[in-house]
Amino acid sequence: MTLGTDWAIAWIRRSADVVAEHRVELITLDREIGDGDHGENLDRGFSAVVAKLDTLPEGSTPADVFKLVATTLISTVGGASGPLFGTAYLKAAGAVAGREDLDSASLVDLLTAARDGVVLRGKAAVGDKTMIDAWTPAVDSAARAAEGGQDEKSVLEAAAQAAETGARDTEPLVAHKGRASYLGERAVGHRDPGAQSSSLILRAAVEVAG
Amino acid sequence: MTLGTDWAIAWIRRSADVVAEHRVELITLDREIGDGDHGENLDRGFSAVVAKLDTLPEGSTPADVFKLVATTLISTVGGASGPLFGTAYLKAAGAVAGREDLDSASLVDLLTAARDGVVLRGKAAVGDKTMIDAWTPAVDSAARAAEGGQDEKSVLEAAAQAAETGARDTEPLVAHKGRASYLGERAVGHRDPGAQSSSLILRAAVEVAG
Amino acid sequence: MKKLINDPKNVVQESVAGFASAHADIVTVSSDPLFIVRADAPVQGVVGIVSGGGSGHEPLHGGFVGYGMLGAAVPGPVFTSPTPDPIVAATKAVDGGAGVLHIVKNYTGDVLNFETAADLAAADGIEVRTVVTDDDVAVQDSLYTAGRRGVGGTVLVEKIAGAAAERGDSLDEVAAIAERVNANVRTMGVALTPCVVPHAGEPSFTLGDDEIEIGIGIHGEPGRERIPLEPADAIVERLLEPILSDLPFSSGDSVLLFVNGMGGTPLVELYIMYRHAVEVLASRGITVVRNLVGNYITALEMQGASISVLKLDDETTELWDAPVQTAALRWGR
Amino acid sequence: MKKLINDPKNVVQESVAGFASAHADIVTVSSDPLFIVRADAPVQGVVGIVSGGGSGHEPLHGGFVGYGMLGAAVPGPVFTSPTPDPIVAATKAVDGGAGVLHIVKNYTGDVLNFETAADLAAADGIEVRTVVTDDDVAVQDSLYTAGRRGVGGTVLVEKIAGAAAERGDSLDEVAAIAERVNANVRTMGVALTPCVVPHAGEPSFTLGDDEIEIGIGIHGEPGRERIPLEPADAIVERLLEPILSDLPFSSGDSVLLFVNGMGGTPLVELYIMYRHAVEVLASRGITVVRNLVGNYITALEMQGASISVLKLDDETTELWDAPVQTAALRWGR
Ligand SMILES: Nc1ncnc2c1ncn2[C@@H]1O[C@H](COP(=O)(O)OP(=O)(O)O)[C@@H](O)[C@H]1O
Ligand SMILES: Nc1ncnc2c1ncn2[C@@H]1O[C@H](COP(=O)(O)OP(=O)(O)O)[C@@H](O)[C@H]1O
Ligand SMILES: [Mg+2]
Ligand SMILES: [Mg+2]
Ligand SMILES: [Mg+2]
Ligand SMILES: [Mg+2]
Repeated sequence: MTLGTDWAIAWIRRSADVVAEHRVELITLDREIGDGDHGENLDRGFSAVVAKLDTLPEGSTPADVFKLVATTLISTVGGASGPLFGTAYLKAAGAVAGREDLDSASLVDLLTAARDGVVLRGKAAVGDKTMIDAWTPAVDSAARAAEGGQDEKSVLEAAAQAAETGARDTEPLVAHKGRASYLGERAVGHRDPGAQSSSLILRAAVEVAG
Repeated sequence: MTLGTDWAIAWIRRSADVVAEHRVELITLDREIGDGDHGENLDRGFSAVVAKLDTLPEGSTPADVFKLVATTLISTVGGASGPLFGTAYLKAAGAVAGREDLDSASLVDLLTAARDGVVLRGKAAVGDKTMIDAWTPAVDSAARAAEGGQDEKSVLEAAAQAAETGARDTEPLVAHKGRASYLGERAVGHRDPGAQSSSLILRAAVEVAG
Repeated sequence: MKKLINDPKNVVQESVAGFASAHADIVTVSSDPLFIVRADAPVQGVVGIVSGGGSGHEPLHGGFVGYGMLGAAVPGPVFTSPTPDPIVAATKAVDGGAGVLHIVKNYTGDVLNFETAADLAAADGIEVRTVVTDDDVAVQDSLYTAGRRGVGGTVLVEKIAGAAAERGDSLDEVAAIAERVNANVRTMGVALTPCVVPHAGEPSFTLGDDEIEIGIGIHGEPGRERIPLEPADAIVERLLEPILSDLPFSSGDSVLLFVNGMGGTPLVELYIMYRHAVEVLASRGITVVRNLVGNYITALEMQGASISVLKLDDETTELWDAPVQTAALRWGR
Repeated sequence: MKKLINDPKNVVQESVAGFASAHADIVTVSSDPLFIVRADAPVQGVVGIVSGGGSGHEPLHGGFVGYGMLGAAVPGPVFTSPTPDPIVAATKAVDGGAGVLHIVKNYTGDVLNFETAADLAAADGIEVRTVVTDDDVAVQDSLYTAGRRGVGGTVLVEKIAGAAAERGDSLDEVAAIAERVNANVRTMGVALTPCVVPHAGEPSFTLGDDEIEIGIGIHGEPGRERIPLEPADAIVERLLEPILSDLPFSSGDSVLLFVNGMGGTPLVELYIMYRHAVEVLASRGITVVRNLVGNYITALEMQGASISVLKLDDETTELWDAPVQTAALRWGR
């Protein structure tokens, strides 16, 4: 059972719902170690994306969906997370360009390209207390699951679980990128909002997978 | 037993002490229905007066004392109460000019002139919820006591008691002069700070009278 | 109370010293008695304008001393009128032979102290005229109160009278212009939070989390009524209503709209209010041809705003546009 | 949360609309995409300068659009960098053939969005240079953080680079001046209270009744350390110490001293700080030859202040003095 355009669209819709539901939680996390807008930023961006999904022409591929998401997020979110998530979806689109159905290996390509896009723009490494701390474990776990022959949903489940653990594990860290880096030791004990939103979005991918 | 320059000086010193002791109370009353500076204003003024008392030449009369108080208050207090109390002492000085010892009738002259000075400048009537609500009953009571043949201390006692009652009786009033007048009904239930300080100052006059 | 101050007793003196040092090209400061005067005072043949009052309303009045506006400003203690002495000294310092105009906000303390000062200056042979500003429509029944207070409109009176003086108008003419501006301006304010007088150390009044105070003056003194918080547009309408009906303003009028912050309200909010005020005025056929938006007459760190509307004529418009060079208001030079 | 706003979603749009209407002689506003541009843009042969960032720092940047300063300002949502689209549109609007300089405060979001915009504008054939301001000495170890933030010094960079552009300097020259100012200015801030982002509705952080936060940025993001409230003079010394040792400044330097309010602090306190800052600098042999005191780069209604010190040379002094005509900064015209 591979995942096609319907899944891609469902994933994005579910992401929008999840971001809206967790808007206040993300704002609160960002207020603690940032500037309190992360939930607002993503909610604004994903609402704009949902409003545009209907404009996708018949026969669009998953890459078309992700490209639309990328340009819309870039042009509506702003802040640090706009260009970062935007680039993630842009690179993800590039990684699966032309494919109509994504198998486990394709999903790993997609996640890897997304993560690499964030690193390209934001230059964060694992341990810097950013969304990379969710994405990199997610990519690694997904790759292991795909190598182990698991199906698409299981690959996504592996990614989501690892992202959730990764987000939680940002709590004891001192930040080295983003606004939280100005806090030094005082960021310790707080979860990174971008890592948390990344894990929510990756969980959404599983929920709508078959 | 008449009251002379020593009494006048003692009255002013005691007034300064009393104002300093009640500084916060007067600030609080003024914060409730004014702008919260009455205690500060009078404390500043009477401190300045005390600092100048030693400059009084040998042989000064009570009128000399009151004139010094008047000019010092006018040039150090500011606000509404500066010119009002200043004028009160100035007119009081005029009323007892040349007299070395003040008897009951002189004290009534003094209080009447002081009150008239405040009315001249501030144009307040009884019931306007101002210091006049302490001064006018004080003048009336003092006059009755003097007519009744009472001694100086008793005249001052009558004035102080009436002023205290008058100050208390400003509580149910709506104000028609000063800052409290902007409050309308909301001034009801609060004592007028200037009436209160006036009663404190009149009480000081008794306390140092032999 | 958290403030960026040292000893509360020294707030005014230290602040004026900083002001003097920052604006030495425009003003000179006398520290005893304390007043702020144009660096080039007295200007021969030009009417000197002196204003003053309690401190805590900055930039009023010191920020308005300079070419084309005030000759001198006399800052009293925080929220307390200055005494006559510095007013007299300031009056002498700006007298360039053409006489001196006192612009006094209608508060009992200010009126009484300036009155005494004017008498003393007159006794020294200086011709003094006084204009008392009383633009605050929040005070409804001025017969049974100390009368309407001088608030936001005072800034406009000072600018326009200052321009008249600078162009060489006589004392009578400058006083008449000041009276005319005061007669044509109405103001109403709102507070969202109280302010804290440094020597008192506690809020001047308390407001609930969802309450605002309509009709405040500039000392945190309570106003007309306390109501639940409303959207900015509704508040603007609530402030404009008594302003527009009082003069009254009418369709076809050209006005100056002044949206003033009370000190703690950010500019972003003042412009939101300005936007809707223009809309409301337009709906009544009133055209905003000049404006001023910012913190010009404040109540320490109070959050809130006031709206002033001034009916303009050709002459007052021209005088508003005339060059001014002060610490807080500057254009044309 | 008490604010003079309507729907929190419309804060920026409504405020910019009010700003546009109040300053129509100086600026024009494009509402979709949202940016503020000089009324006379593009000025042929003059380098266009575009700045921008999250809203909530007013008057920065819109208040600095006009003759002798910015060509355009791009306001994002409150405390959130604008997206590339309006930055590109503003860049095109100010391009008078001499190229465009982007002045960007060093915050990850601003840097990334301006970077994307610069790429897109370049793809459309516009020559774009970028100067990132990072004057905030509160950030100690920039190797392990997102780097020093662009704060108060940005205002000075914009003024001086704007004057260079106005006199006809080339894009390279304007960029070089902007870099030079940024390299010679250091800033440090303090917060007494937090601020409330409208859509968040709650304070960005909490501070105890006697606590202050040293080293804050301009978003209410916590700073270096939290300490008990101190007298203003001690705070001034605490802010100046890292500023003076960082560049370092030395005896004989002539500087511009900028005491900036964070939005909710009254002028009276800023001048108290200014006064002591001049004293401290004088004690080190440093002379304040120019100054700026007021609320120019703010964090909504936050109470607090920042001190910036800029080492001046003859050229930057002359460019500072050059005429400027914007809503928030005006002299010489
Ligand atoms: N350099 C970076 N690399 C990767 N992620 C980053 C970087 N900087 C910030 N982030 C992420 O962005 C999140 C904040 O996003 P958001 O609040 O929307 O933007 P802003 O910080 O501009 O307000 C952080 O929680 C972090 O996960
Ligand atoms: N017109 C007036 N006539 C008499 N007393 C007045 C008048 N106006 C004000 N007062 C008195 O002055 C007191 C306030 O004094 P104070 O607080 O020192 O001055 P201010 O009101 O200028 O702050 C009031 O409580 C009242 O008793
Ligand atoms: Mg954020
Ligand atoms: Mg008072
Ligand atoms: Mg007072
Ligand atoms: Mg942000």
